Amino acid sequence: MDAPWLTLVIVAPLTGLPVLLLWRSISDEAARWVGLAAALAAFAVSIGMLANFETGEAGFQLVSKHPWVESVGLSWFLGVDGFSVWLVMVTTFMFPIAIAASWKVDHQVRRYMAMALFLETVILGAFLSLDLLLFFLFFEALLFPMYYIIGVWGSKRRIYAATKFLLYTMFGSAFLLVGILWLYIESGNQLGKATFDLTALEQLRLSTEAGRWLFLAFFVGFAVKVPVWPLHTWLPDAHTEAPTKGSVVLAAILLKTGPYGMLRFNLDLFPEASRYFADAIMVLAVVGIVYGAIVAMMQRDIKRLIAYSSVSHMGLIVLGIFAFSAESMDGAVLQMVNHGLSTGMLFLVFGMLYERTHTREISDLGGIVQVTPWLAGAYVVAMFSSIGLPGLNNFVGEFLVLLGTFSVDRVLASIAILGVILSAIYMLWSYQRTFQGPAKERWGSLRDLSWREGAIVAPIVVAMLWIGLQPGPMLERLRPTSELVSERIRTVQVGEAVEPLARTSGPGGEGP
Amino acid sequence: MPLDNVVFWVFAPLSIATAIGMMVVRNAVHAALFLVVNFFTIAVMYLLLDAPFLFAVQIVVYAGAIMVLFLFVIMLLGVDRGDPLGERLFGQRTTAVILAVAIVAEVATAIRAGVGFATRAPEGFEAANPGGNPSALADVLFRDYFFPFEVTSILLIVAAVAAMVLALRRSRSVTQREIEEHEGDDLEAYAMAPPGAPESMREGTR
Amino acid sequence: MIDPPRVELWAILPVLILFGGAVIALVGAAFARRADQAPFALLTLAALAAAAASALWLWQREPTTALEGMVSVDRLAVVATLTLCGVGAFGAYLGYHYFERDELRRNEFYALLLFALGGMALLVAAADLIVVFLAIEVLSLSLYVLTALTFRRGPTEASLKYFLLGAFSSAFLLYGVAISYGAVATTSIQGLARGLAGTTGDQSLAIAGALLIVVGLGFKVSLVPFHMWVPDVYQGAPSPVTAFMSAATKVAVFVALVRVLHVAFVALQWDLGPAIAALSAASMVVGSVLAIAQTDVKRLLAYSSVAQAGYILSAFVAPDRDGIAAALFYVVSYAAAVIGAFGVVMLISGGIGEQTGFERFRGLGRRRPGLSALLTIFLLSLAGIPPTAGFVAKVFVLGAATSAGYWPLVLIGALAGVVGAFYYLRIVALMAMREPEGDDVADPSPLPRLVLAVPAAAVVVLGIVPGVIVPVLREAGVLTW
Amino acid sequence: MRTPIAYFLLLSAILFALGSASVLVRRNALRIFMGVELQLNAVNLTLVAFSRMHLELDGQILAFFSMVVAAAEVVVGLAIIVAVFRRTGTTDVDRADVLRG
Amino acid sequence: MIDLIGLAIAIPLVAAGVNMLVGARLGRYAGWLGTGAMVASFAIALGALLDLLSLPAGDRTQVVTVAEWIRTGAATVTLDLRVDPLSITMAMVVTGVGSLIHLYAIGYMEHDPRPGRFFGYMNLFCAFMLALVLANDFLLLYLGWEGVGLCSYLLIGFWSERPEAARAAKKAFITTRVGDVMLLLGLFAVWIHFGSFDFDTVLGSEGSLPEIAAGTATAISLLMLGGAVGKSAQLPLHVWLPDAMAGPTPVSALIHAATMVTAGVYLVVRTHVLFEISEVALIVVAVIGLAGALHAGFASLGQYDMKRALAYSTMSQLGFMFLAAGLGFSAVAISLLVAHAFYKALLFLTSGNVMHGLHDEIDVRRLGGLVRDMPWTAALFAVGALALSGLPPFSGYYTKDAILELASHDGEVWTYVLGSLGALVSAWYIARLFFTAFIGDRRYEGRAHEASTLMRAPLVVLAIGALFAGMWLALTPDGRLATFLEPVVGTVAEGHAGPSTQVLVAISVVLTLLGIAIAWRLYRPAAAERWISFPEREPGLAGALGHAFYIDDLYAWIVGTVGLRGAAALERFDRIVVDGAVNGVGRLAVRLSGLAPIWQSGRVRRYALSFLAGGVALLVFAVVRV
Repeated sequence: MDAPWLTLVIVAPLTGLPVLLLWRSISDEAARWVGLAAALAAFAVSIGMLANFETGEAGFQLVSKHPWVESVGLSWFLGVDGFSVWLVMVTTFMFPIAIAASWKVDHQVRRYMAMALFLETVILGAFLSLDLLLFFLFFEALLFPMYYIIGVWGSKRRIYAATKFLLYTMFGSAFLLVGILWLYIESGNQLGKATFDLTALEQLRLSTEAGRWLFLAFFVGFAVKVPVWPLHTWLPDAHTEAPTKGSVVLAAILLKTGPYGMLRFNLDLFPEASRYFADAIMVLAVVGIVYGAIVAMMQRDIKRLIAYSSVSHMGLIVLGIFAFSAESMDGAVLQMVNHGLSTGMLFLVFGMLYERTHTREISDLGGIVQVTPWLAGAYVVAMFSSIGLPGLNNFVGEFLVLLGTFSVDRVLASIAILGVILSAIYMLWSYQRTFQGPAKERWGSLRDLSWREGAIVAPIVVAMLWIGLQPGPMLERLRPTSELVSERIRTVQVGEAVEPLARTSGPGGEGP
Repeated sequence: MPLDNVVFWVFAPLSIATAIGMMVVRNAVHAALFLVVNFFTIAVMYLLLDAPFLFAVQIVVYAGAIMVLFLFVIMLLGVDRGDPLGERLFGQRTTAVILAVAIVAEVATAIRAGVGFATRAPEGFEAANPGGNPSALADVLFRDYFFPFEVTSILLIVAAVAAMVLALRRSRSVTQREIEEHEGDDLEAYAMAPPGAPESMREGTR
Repeated sequence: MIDPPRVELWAILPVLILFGGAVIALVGAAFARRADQAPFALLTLAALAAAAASALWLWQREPTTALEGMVSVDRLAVVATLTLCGVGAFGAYLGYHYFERDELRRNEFYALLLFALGGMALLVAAADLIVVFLAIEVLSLSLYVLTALTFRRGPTEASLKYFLLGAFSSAFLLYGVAISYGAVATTSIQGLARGLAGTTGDQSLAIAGALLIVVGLGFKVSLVPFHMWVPDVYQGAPSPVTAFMSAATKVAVFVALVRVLHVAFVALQWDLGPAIAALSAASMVVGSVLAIAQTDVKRLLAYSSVAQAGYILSAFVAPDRDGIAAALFYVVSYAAAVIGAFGVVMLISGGIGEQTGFERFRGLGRRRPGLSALLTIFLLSLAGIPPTAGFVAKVFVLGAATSAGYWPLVLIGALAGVVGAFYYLRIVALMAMREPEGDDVADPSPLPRLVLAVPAAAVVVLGIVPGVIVPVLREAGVLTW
Repeated sequence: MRTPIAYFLLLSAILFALGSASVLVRRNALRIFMGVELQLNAVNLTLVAFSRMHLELDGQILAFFSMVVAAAEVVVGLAIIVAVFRRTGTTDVDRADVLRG
Repeated sequence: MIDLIGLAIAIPLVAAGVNMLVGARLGRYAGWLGTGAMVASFAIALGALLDLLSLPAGDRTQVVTVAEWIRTGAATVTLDLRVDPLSITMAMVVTGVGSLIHLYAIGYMEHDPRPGRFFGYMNLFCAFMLALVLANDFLLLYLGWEGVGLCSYLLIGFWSERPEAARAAKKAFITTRVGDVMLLLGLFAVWIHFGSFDFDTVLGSEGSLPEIAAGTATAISLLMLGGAVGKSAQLPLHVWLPDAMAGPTPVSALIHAATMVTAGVYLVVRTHVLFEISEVALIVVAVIGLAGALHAGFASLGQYDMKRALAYSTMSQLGFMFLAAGLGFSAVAISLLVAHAFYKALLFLTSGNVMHGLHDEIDVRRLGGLVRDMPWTAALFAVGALALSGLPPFSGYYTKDAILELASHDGEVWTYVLGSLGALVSAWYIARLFFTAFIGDRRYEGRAHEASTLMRAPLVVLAIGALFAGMWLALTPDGRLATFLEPVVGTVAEGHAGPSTQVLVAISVVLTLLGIAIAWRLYRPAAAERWISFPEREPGLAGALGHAFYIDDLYAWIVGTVGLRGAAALERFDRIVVDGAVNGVGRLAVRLSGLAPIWQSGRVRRYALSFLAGGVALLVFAVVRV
């Protein structure tokens, strides 16, 4: 079917906004349904996008390009390739779930839903933009709704956490902005017309030195979002204080804009610098993996623990990206999706428990499994997914990343693989302390999962199993792109000028 | 030594001396008088620079009108007691002197580069003053500068309005009761040093 | 006998209309001091509308200078005048609401407002430094009085400080004009450009003149370190006056600065650039950092306007059309956001007592959701967070600075933006994320909110489709000499 | 004329600096304002000197405008000072510090 | 039936799914469902075995494609199962012994509130285990490998309300994970070297050896050995197994005796080609096996908990299997594996009977004289014990004897001597258990009740297996099983000359009898006082044995003290230094901002000063040329 799919995907969540914004006396229940319906609509549209995605193509597809502010070279330039298609899918998949999971939000529901839908739109926009300024616009625009969601509906230290989140990420994007502007001006010098068009900017011939500085600017911008050690400390606070939905979205989707940015922009625009800095970045990533895991182990707060586990897992993704092998890139992208599912589900299920117990302290919990076996079961599934058990989704990604890395650098891969052990330690240890052990009197009357909650969790479990057992369909669509990028990066020699990228443009062509 | 040099070397030091005097004396009336003298010396300089019309205007407007207004206000406000000698702001005077010297040095450097210290004004200024200085000025003023001249009228209207608004307020609706009513919350509303700024950060003594 | 001068009054029609309106208002106020102020407000709005219409009419004209080279007729002036008229309209409405609420009669307000606007409209068209100087004096004298208009202690003190420092800065401005005159033997902006274009050799004198002019103008737009009056005056002045002057003064003076830096002294751009960049950086950093600790919203916005001035100035290091367009876009979006922000603050501050401390804003999102939503939009724009005009503006000016090669300045600006986000969103957090304390009498009239929704809409629209005005601003940025 | 034009300019600079210094060191608003007047006069001297140097009258015209402005400023300034005095009973600017921080 | 082998995995998997999801509704039928699934699986495996036997020896490696898995461009990865003598033997053990244990568990778990969950996990385990042994590539093997680990975790922690069970489950998973990681690295190395995970590619087929240098082979095989060591609880990753006994006894029997722990042996045997190319790796295997056999054998002597003693026994027996594999006698290792599956399952289940009959009492110091209350159990235990101790004609005899005989032939005397010592200790500790628990005076209160028929019947079958498997399968180097396995694991090379078989058999029997005799000497009923007070009399020796030479304690110290302190220090570092820096910047900005009143003092003269200073500073740009 010929339709501006990508624009539709981005706009779909917005369909709920007019109702939510203008109908001020809307009942809470209705607001929830509007939010859910809009999110589901986005999911439906994204399925359509996926159906029209041509397998085996490396380049951008379903491209739509319209000038927006012509005089400054800003255009509404969207496109999807193997990297972004699954990130879009996981976004549209997780958002309805996250919204359904926040059914219990009871104040300012209308605003909550509006913010959630707005957030979804901008995140989708960030994943689909091929115009640097457009990307940056979305990248920055997602800060405020997230800030607002954490700050308004979060728990006790929410304002501190929200502010820290916002400032830290803005700090990173300050560098990103400088980099983007520099490229923009350079494009004016080299191409005659300044533009933010990614495909045009790829054609620039940058000096080695300039490329490296720009790489660093972009990298810092994305590294904060990932977060790459040691820029991670906003994450535990934000995760911990955010409401369940916020944590889910933050972990599942928002963090992915960081590694996605690296994959899309750093690697494409600055291949030489990417190679030059790869070793250092891989070291940072490995440090992050081990460090995050060890620090996670010592947390007393489950959400903090999960947050630090994210630091560890995200390190793996960065490792995969900068190992530059097709496998590791496949793995990194897969892992972005997987981490979204598994960590998202951990937050989701723990959020359900939190609704019942109102405590996040490990030491307060214990013996839950006897009382609420299904809830515990759901947690166990998410936990083992996160640990990387074969058969579940995370394993596939981890395996590919580590495999790809191992072929490049055995030592780093061998250290990184410690994360696999450490994740088992902190996860199982915390599970033991929170869910197992003698049943505590005060948790004797907890309800088990309701049907609604079960229905929220079930799709994720299905997705986890599907990816874990049948990663083929994903890899098929991913592989050509990662091979293209990997191929290009690997042919680059450190210290040598780089030939501009010759990207075979995918089908889809101009939009209507 | 040509006459104009003599005049310059007499009046320039005097000018500086009176400026310093204006700056340092305690009594406001004395300061105003020093300033009047200073304005006279500047008027003399105008004469040296072949600007007789401005010489006259300087004396009439500045020394005559403006300074009288100053003295009038000084008297009106009864503030002829003089300034206290002590400086309460740390380093204010020293820094002021340093900055004053610095700005002179900078401007002097610029002048040296742009004009040169030894450059003398070319002769033939009479040619620019056909029919005498006032008449020539009038030519320029009412042809090239007629629009700015009109703008000054607006400026003077504004000034008049301003004076009227500011000065007439006592006689109008603001009553004593209104003042009393608001006096308290005034201080509250405006005395808003950020909390946590320790007293020591605030300069001087109240 | 001298040749009669050419009196092309059409060229300054907007200015004439504004001054004319001012005089009428003044006469009216003189005869009806205690009268209902509504007619005055309507008169002001009518004058503004007429001025705007006449400015639009001027858009079609070929760029030229008129009145013996004293004023320019060009699109830059037109755009700036239109903006000023818009700002003036909101200022007039806010003032009306402000004085009406406390049943104060300050009918001189409208006359002074129109005088100030007239001075500004003249400033943006000025083609000669002497006109710049005179126009600045007109607007300054008006603003000094406006600041003091409620004659309470704060406003009076603010007025005194504003006046003393303003006079001080006028001296610098005039000295700058004098030295420029000394260097090039003309005060005409285009004359300066022509005079400097051909010359080689040591330009110290001209640079010194230019810099002194920058000092004088920098004072008006609150650049560090000439900004120190700003917090005191913005806080002390009545809110509508603050709203008006923070927006309008910046529009007018920055446009004058465009003429000074992009035309008159454009030949010296490589010498002036570093100085401009230093001022810009200092303003962004100092303004942002000092705003952090503020606990009074007006004062906080005052410091923020210091930082904002720094951003606008950063576009001036790039002396080209893009730089001008960027600065203009920033100025326009800033004006919309800041007048809106001060407007909301005024509505919340609860009258002439001007309670603008943070506690007043706590939990406002629950008590007055409409106003707090509006303020949030304005603050987001000031913080440069999409999808608001502030974001686009920031990208534009920093892009302009990048194109001139001043990337450290860009980095400083971007990082200062982080600090900025902190204090702007602190207010958002205060309103949305804290529990309200005590109760508040809701403003029953929806009119102020509707009026302030206009700049809010502008901010959002410009944020999403900046293309609607960018071509116009680029047109305005074409300066010929 | 034998006196180099720069001498006048230097004298003017010195007077300008002295005027500035007066603004900085005096606490009485009136005397601060006198400092400003001195500055304006200094500038006028510069203008007239340059006028002489360039052999044209624009500088003198500018000086003339400057005097008008100074007069207008004096009117407004003195009115403000009087207003402040009425409100607070002092012209000491150091006492005007309720607005700060 | 070979083509249907996929069903052998699928049926337990489906049953597991049903049991886990709706098991609560099934009640006691859950057990029957689980058992039925296992029996069906067994039947399929049996059919496949028979089919295989009907083929000529050279064609007995069949690959069954179950599904297409990953298709990228040209390459297609399919999900294949491999049916060959080795895998079908393993599958028979898993399904056969598994069926019996499931059946037993119906009775054993009848009072448990969550039978559905239990049997679900058990079936899931069997499915994974079958995937592991039937895999035709390392990826599926690894899937099964981790899957059984998961089930092990779930089943050890089945009674998670008991803190020790939860702890043990976690410990088991994490410890084996250390090994798993090495296996994973081994797989990466395989991928890099071969570009494939296929057994045929990696291990060579049709007698052709893979092309690989000895050094690489050493690296790969040692990494795989790491995985095997973890899974099979060998030194130094053995510490989890004794603790794992906190799980229900059928679990101990199935997972921690008969099947999962032997996966390590299976892996080594499966990849023996690589080990043989490496040679070094082979020696390491033998050394680890021997060390494990002795270490665990002696440690078993110090245990008073019957199940722990049996756990150490399992480790010891696994050590023998590793020894055999390390000496190059893969077929013998598998023979021992099969035999061990029978008698060790039997021993565990009989001790399960004891627990069942005595309310979970398992400490031999509080048992004794059980033979009177539980004659069946005692007799079955005796059969198992005799099989383990290696007396002819029990199954253990054949295998142990084969190992020792081959060791003696191999020329390395130390392997034979130490192996014999291990055999002696085996007889000693198992006899010790029998003597202390089943004969003598009762040291428990009340009466133990004999197990139900349901729980006895499978034991009888196992006992028959323990008795006759050795004879029937002729688990000797040239016996029926070895011949069957030959196409996969190769022949057992005839070693150098050594003592004749008869002499060796005699020595072996004598040693076994000696072991039993020592046990009788020490643990006969009359000496009960002595051995019970042994720890008080000889705290050093008893402690060393009881704590298995303190290795676990060392680990606990390293992990629990050093590791935790390190982690805590790192956490503090994160909080104070890394996050502290971030917050410090923020605080610095606020502090700086708080300084505003110094400058912004409200004094207009200060403002003018600032103004003038700014002007002066700016004018510098006019007079100073850069």
